[in-house]
Order: sequence, then C-alpha cells, then structure tokens
Amino acid sequence: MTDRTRLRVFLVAAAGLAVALGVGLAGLPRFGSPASTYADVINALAVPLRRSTDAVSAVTLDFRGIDTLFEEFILFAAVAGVSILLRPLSDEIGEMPEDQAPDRRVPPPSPAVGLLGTILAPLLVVAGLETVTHGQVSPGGGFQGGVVLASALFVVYLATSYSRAERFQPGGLLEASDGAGAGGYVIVGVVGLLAGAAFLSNTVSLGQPGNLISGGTIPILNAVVAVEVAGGFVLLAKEFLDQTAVIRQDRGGRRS
Amino acid sequence: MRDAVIALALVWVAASGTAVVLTRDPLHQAFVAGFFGLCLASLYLAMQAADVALSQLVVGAVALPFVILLSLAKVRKPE
Amino acid sequence: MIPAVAHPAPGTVLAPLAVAVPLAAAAVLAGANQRIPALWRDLLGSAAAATATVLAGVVLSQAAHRRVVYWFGGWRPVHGTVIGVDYAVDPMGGALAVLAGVLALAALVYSRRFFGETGGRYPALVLVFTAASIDFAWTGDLFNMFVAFELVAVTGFILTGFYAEEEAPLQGAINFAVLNTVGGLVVLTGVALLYGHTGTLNLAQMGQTLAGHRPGGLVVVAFALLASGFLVKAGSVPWHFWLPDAYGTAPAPASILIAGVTSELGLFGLARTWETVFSGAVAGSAEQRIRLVLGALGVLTALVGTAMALAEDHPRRLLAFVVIAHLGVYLLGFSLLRTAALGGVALLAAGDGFVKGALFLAVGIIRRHRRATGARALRGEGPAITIAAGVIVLGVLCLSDLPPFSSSVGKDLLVATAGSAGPLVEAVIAVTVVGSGAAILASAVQVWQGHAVDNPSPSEDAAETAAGWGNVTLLAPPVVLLAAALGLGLVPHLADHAASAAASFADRPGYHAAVYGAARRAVARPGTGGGGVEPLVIDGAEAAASVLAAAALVSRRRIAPVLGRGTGWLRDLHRGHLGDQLTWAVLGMAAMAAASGLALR
Amino acid sequence: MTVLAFAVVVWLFVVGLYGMVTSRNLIHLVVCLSVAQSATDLLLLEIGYVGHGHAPVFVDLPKHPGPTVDSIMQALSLTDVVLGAAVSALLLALSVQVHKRTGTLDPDELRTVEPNRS
Repeated sequence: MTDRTRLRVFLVAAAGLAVALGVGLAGLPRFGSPASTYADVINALAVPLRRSTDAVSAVTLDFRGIDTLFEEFILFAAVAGVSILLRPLSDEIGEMPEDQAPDRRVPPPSPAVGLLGTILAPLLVVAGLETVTHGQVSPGGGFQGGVVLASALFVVYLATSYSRAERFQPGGLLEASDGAGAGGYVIVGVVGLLAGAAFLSNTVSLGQPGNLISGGTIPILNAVVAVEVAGGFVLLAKEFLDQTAVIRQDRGGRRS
Repeated sequence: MRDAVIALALVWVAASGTAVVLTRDPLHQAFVAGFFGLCLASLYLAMQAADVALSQLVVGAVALPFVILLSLAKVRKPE
Repeated sequence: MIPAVAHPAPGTVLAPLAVAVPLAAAAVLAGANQRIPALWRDLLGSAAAATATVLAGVVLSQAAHRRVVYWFGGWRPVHGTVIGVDYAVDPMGGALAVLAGVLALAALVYSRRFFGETGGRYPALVLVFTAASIDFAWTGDLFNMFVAFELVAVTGFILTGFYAEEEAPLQGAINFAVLNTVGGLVVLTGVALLYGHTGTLNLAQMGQTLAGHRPGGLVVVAFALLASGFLVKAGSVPWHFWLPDAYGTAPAPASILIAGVTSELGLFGLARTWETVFSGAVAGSAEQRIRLVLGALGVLTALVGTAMALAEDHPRRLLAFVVIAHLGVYLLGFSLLRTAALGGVALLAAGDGFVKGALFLAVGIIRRHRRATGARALRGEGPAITIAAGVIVLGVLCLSDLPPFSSSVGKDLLVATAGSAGPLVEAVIAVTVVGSGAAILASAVQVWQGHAVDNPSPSEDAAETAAGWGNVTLLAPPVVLLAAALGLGLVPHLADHAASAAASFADRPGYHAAVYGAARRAVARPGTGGGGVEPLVIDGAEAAASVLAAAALVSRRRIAPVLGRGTGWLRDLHRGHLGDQLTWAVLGMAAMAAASGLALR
Repeated sequence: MTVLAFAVVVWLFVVGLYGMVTSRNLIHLVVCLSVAQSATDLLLLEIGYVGHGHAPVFVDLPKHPGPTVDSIMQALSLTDVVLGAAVSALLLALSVQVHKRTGTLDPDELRTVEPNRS
C-alpha cells in the first residue's frame, strides 16, 4: 500500500473501531458507580482475613497471586530476552567509544558525580526499602520499590565504575538476583503445597493489620519481587548501556 | 471538586497523549512521553489508585524514557 | 461471611506443579546462566519439560473422568462470588497442555547445545513459554488467560528474534511483537468490558451471569474484541500477516513451538470464551448467523493460506502458510458450533501439531546438512538425510488426512457432523490438503535437488552446525513427533474420546457446576458414526492429487508465470510492512465488531 | 463526565494506533504503542472508580469507612503497567539491533521480509 492508501484505509477502520468501542463502553455503568460485588467482597476481606490494610496488595499477592506470578515471569522473560537480543554477537567487538581515539585516556569519574552518587544512592535505597516493606500497609510494593532500588544501584554503578567497566562486572550477581526473585515466588507457592494447603496459600502467621509484619506471605512476596525487579532492571539498563560500547564490524571490516 | 480535578486531568492526559503521538522526533518524544506518564500518574492519583500511580510514575516517567534515551544514544551515534 | 480457605482435594496437587516445575527450572537456568555446565543445563531443561508433560498427562487422565478444579491460594467462591483464580481442566485443555509439553521437550532436545552462547536463557524461555501455554489452557479466569496470552507472545517473539545478527528475524520478531501486543490490548479491553458488565473475571460465573439474557451492545463488542484478539494469535485472515514473517525466520526449534502451539492456543481461547461465556446468551437464529461469520473467515483463511503456500519458494515461509491454511480449516470446523465437530477439530489440530513440528525440524536438518557439506544436491548423502526426507514425505501424507493418522479420524468426524454443510467442508479441506501437500512436496524436492532459495544465515549456521548433524538428539525429535501423530491415530475409539472431550468442553452448565463444586459426572458420550469405505477413497484421492500437483509444481518453469500472475497481488500484501499489517488488523477488528453486531443482535 | 472519561479512553487507543500506522521510526512506534496501552490501563481504573470513594487502603480509617474504589481493577491495571514496560523494553532492544543491521528505523525501508531471498 502507498502511504496515502494506507492512511485512508486506516482512518476508515479506526473510525469503525472507535464506534464499536463507543457502543461497548456505552453499556458500562455510569462513571463513578460501583461495579461489582467481587470488589466489595475483597475490600471487606482484605483486613480481617489477610491483615493487609492495602487491599490492592492483598489482591495482587494473595487473592490473585497466580496472576502476579506470571506477571513476574513476563518481566523475567523480558530481561532474559533483552540480554539475548543485545548479547555481543559474533560480528561485534566491545570497546568503549573513547578507545577509538588512541591518545585519549578514560577520565576517572568526576568528584561531583561521585558526590551526587554518595548522596543520592542511600536516599534512594531508603525510599526503595520503605516502599517494598510497607506494601501490605500502604500503596507501593515489590515492583515499585524494586525499580527505586534498581535506580539506586544504577546511580552507584554510574558514579563509581561504569567508565572502568572492566573492573566491576556485576552481571552474574544481577542475573542471580533476577532468577532468585522469580524462583522465590514459585518457592513461596510450593511452600503452600508442602503445608498441605493450596499452591500460593498464605500459610504464614498473619500478624496485626497496619503492622510492618502483617499479611503473612504478602511481605515475603513483596521482598522476592523486589529482589527480582531490582536485579532485572539494572541488568536491563546495563545491557542497553553496554550497547553504546559495542561496535559492529560488518563483513568488510567496516565499523558502525 | 474531585470530579473537576479528574475531568481536568482527563483532558490533560488526552492532550499530552496526542502530543506524544504527534511528536515525530524520538528524542523530543522521549521527554513528551515522560510528561505524559506524569499526567497519567496524577490522573490515577486523583482516581484514588495510588498503587497504580506509583507504578506508572516509576515506569512511564522514569524507566521508559530512560531506556528510550539509551536506545537513542546507540542509534544516533554518528556512523 | 468468612470463606473457608479449604484444603484442596488430594490428587489435584499436580495441576499447579505442572506450571511451577518449568517456571522454577527456568528461574534456575537463567539465574545461574553460564555457571552451570552446558550438559547440566540441557539435562535440567529437558527434565523440567518432561516432568511438566508427564504431570499434564496425569491431569489429563484425571480430567477424562471429571473436571479437575483447583483454587489457587485455596480461595473458593463465597456465596456464589468467585474471589480467587481457578484452574478448571477438561480433557480438551489437558490435551492441549500435553501437546505444548511434548513440543517443548522436542524443541529442547533438538536444540541441545546449539545456543551455548546465551547460556541458560534460551532453555529458560522455552520453559516459560511452556508454563504459560499450560496456564492458558487450564485457567478458569479471563484475566489470567490474558496474562498467559501475553507471556506466550513475549517468549514467542524473543525466540523468533534469536538470530539477532540478521535483519529478517529481527523484523519477524517486531511484527510478531507489535501485532500480538495490539491483539493483547484488544483482549484486555474485552475483559474490562465484561468485568464492568458482570462484575467478575471468572469464566464460569461470567457465563452464568450472561446466560439467558439477549446480548446487548457491550456483550457483542466484548465478544468481537476477544475473538479478534485471540484470532491475531491464531493467525486467521486478516490478522495472519505477522505469522510467515515470524516462522520464516525463527530458529527451527522455536518455529515448532510457535507453529504447533501458538495457533492452537489462539483458537482454543476463542472456543473457550465462546463455550463458557457467550454461548448461554445466544439464541438459535443468532447462532446460525455467527456460524456464517466464523465459517466465512475460516474458508477465507484456508484459501489464502493455500494460495500463498503454492506461490511461496522459501521452505519455512511456505510451512507457515500451510499452518495458516490449516488454521482456516479448524476455524471452519469450529464455526459449525457442534460438539462432535469440535472434537474433530481437536484431533486435527493435535495430529497436525505433531506433524508440523516434525516437518519444521526435518527441513532444519536438511538445510543444516546442506550447509555443513556444501553440497548442492542431497542425493545419496547418508542415512540422516534419508530419514529427514522420509519424515517429510510421511508428514505430507499425514497432513493429507490419510488413515491411520489421527488427523484422518478428526477429518471424518468433522465432515460427518457438518450436516448440510458437509460438502462445503469436504471441499475446503480437499483444496487445503491437496494444495498444501503439493506445495510442501514440491519444495522438498527442490531442496533435495539443491534449488531452494532458503539459505541459512551464516550465524544460524555457526550455531546449529556446532552440534554436528548426524546426532541422535537431532533426528529423534522429528521421528518421535511423527510417531506420536501416528500413535494417536491408532488409539482405539479415538473419535469417541474426542467427541466426549468436546461434549464436556462445550457443556457450560457442567463447567459452572464443577467450578462451584457441585459434583457432576461427565456428560454422556454421544455416539459417532463415520468410518466406512467412502472417506478412505476420498482421502486416497487427495493424497494422490497432492503428489500429482507436486509433480506439476516441480516442473515449475512452465506454470510459474501463471501462478505468479494469479497470486502477485496477494504476495504483494505479504511483504511484511508493519503499517500495512496494523491497518489490516484494525480493519479486521472493526469488521468483526460490525459482523458480530449484525449476527448476535 | 461519563462520556468524557470513556471518550478519552477511545481517543488514546485510536490515536496510539494512528501513530503506529503512520510512524516512520520504530522507536516512535514503540512509544505510540505505549500510549495505546495506557488507554487500557485507564479504562480498567475508570471501571473500578467509585464516586467519592476512598482508596482501598485501610490504615487509620474507621471501621465502616463508606464507599471504596475497586481494588481488583487497580490490581489488573498494575499488572498491565508492568507488562507494558516489559514489552516496550523488548521492542526497543529489537529496534536497536535493526538499526545496527540496516542503518535505518523506518518501517517503509524495512518492508523486506523478502518472500524471495535469492
């Protein structure tokens, strides 16, 4: 199709789809009216049965924990996939771009960056841990906290050692953390089985609502998710960052 | 009052979403997309979805633009 | 109203393990990556896939007597409101899980040590794909189905783009990813609409809420969205464009997963939501009309797939079009909306799934061998090549629905239940079978003679020849897969089993009762006629016609211009332009919504 | 209000698709996909929204706090956000590789999954 034809056909099709969506959405209850008893039941059960004052955490990590197990494996697959797709390929060599200028020396990390890192990283770690550990009490949880922790790790990485990347290769550790987090979720599920209950049953003592130690397996799952997400996101960013240092040689030896 | 805030945020989201699509230069788009993520997060907050707002914030306004910028850094490197 | 967090019945514990084992193994494989020796990686991966397959097989045998219902976290329904997520395994879903497990095992054995440079990540992705497929086939929850749908797509397109040194696999992966993600968004929109309407995500409760009410605009649109989303994955026209781009470029072991499992999952998703959610709300006349819509789509898909298979030179793209053509036949069979026909479709899909896997692997062996020896022609090149060629010929016969392969039983069942539509179904199947069989045979002959255009990329070559070609682990998977298709056909009373599995699949009240814990035996098995001499004659004629047509195709120089003129515009549509593919997809969704509106209201 | 809320969902979805179809750059296309994706997140939350309801967080609240917004839809939306991030990252990785191989990101120039690679 030419650009023009494609645009025309698309506009007709999109108009049709929009009308269809409109018809469908028109059948929904008015915006702002309660939709389901399912939600009412969950909202009513979260605190008494799960001692989790954040009902959303109770849903994602307990009532519908199996969804989140697969969600974690989507992240896990994405991290593995990015590593596979951005691996050093047979026709590529890894060099820092600076290496191409023979008289240029790699500058050490500037004191300013280092200082920023030393101030920022602990703050981010505290914020991340706070978000992870309070998942069952207040909004936040393993995913959000994990990303914050990842950015803390990344700040450290950038501030101290990326330009001396050869010396510090945390890849294996990050992989292990990614795998351990994802596998940990499965293990928590299997522990339920071993306790004679169902897969992903909340078999740990529940504690008091609002308390840091409450919700049974919910904080444990938040922790394993955080371990996975933190490792996975740093690994992901590292793979992309490494790409700037990868040079491809085509078959004629030309570099790009 | 809350309805007015939500309505305003909805309009903002629609406008900034459109801007993301219409910004054809990927570098500019990365920043507009970050702003769009911010708008979405505030809309979610106004709709009492703090958990989702937090996720949207870390993904849409931080992680995604960051990865886009890294990709662009690779792609834009002079041949 | 404190719900009992009940302990599950003994014996049902296997259902979650079938998913947990491959996932746990995947976490270990990717987490430890290079730190496990290659041999142990291969063993762990294969053992996990084998365990999942065996567990799925046991669950299938349990489900044959009575649906296996499993509540995650022990959350049973409270006063009719479902609060957790369940697996509700019936024989159909159980069989699909076994198929996924067997194909994953074959892929892992075949690709032993190929992908050393990526360490444990490649087998990990195959295992995650398997677990997601099993979850999709078993889950009783619509949102959980969506999550599994996405995970299947994500792992699928990563495996497709594996040869990242080359342009074509990358584009195949991008088209796969974008189209399937849009399909996923559409499915999720459908899920959201149904939740807003029924207040639940559980398939059984949803079906119960909708039953007996004439479907309103919302339900119609939700059906159209779910159907188009699932058909994107299945690869029905006009959502099929990503499929040849992906299969044509993926590594052979990944192709068999995508070809043998993904299409089936898409169709399964459509059938599952139709039978458990929507069918109760549809009256007789509306059912007639939706039958027409789906049937027309099936015929169109079968014809486009066959025509493109005939016009295609590239062996693996050709196989992809054969997959599309067969999907069209399955869709046509499903559109009859009769339980016995559904059983026939299941048998066809299972048999074809094994055979298509065997074909992809056999083509892979021949290609690899030709690269390794540098030989142009393959005549007299040793036992490995002869076996691979034998697999291709037998495979084509099997795809021709000849007895004693299982697809023959399936086809007869399908035609027998089609009623007045019988001749049409028979004709479409005949065209598909003859056309695709001829295309594969002709292509195999060309590969054999060294004329084929399918030159493996250097990188692919380096990866795949490293393992050595004469290896047992290379030859065993295609042979075993073919034997599985044959063995399935020899199971006594196969047609009856399939029909009863389909009856249980389509039994909406029974499904609901099982999910809600009411004891209920499997429904009575409907008797099936069929067999006799006449189908045998037709099948034989079809196989013969395939061979003749293949002979004609091989002397291509004479008919190629004719074929080229006839299908030139069609080939133009399949150039792999992402914008075009998206436009067609959106157009298809709008058309599906309009057609559903006309049919169901 | 109802019309506005749902219209924004349809608009975001269609505009995202429009951007993808007309895109001349894969990275731009990926971001447009994430716009269409956010339409579904928004729809889930709108369905779960309860007017004057408070968030489903029960810290420091009286025993019967009145209407609460739907926690299920928030959980689903949360899952979808994570999922979208994963898909975007993968597509960006694919785009980076495509650019390395071909020197372009324009889908128009990439229309070569050639039927004939002879």
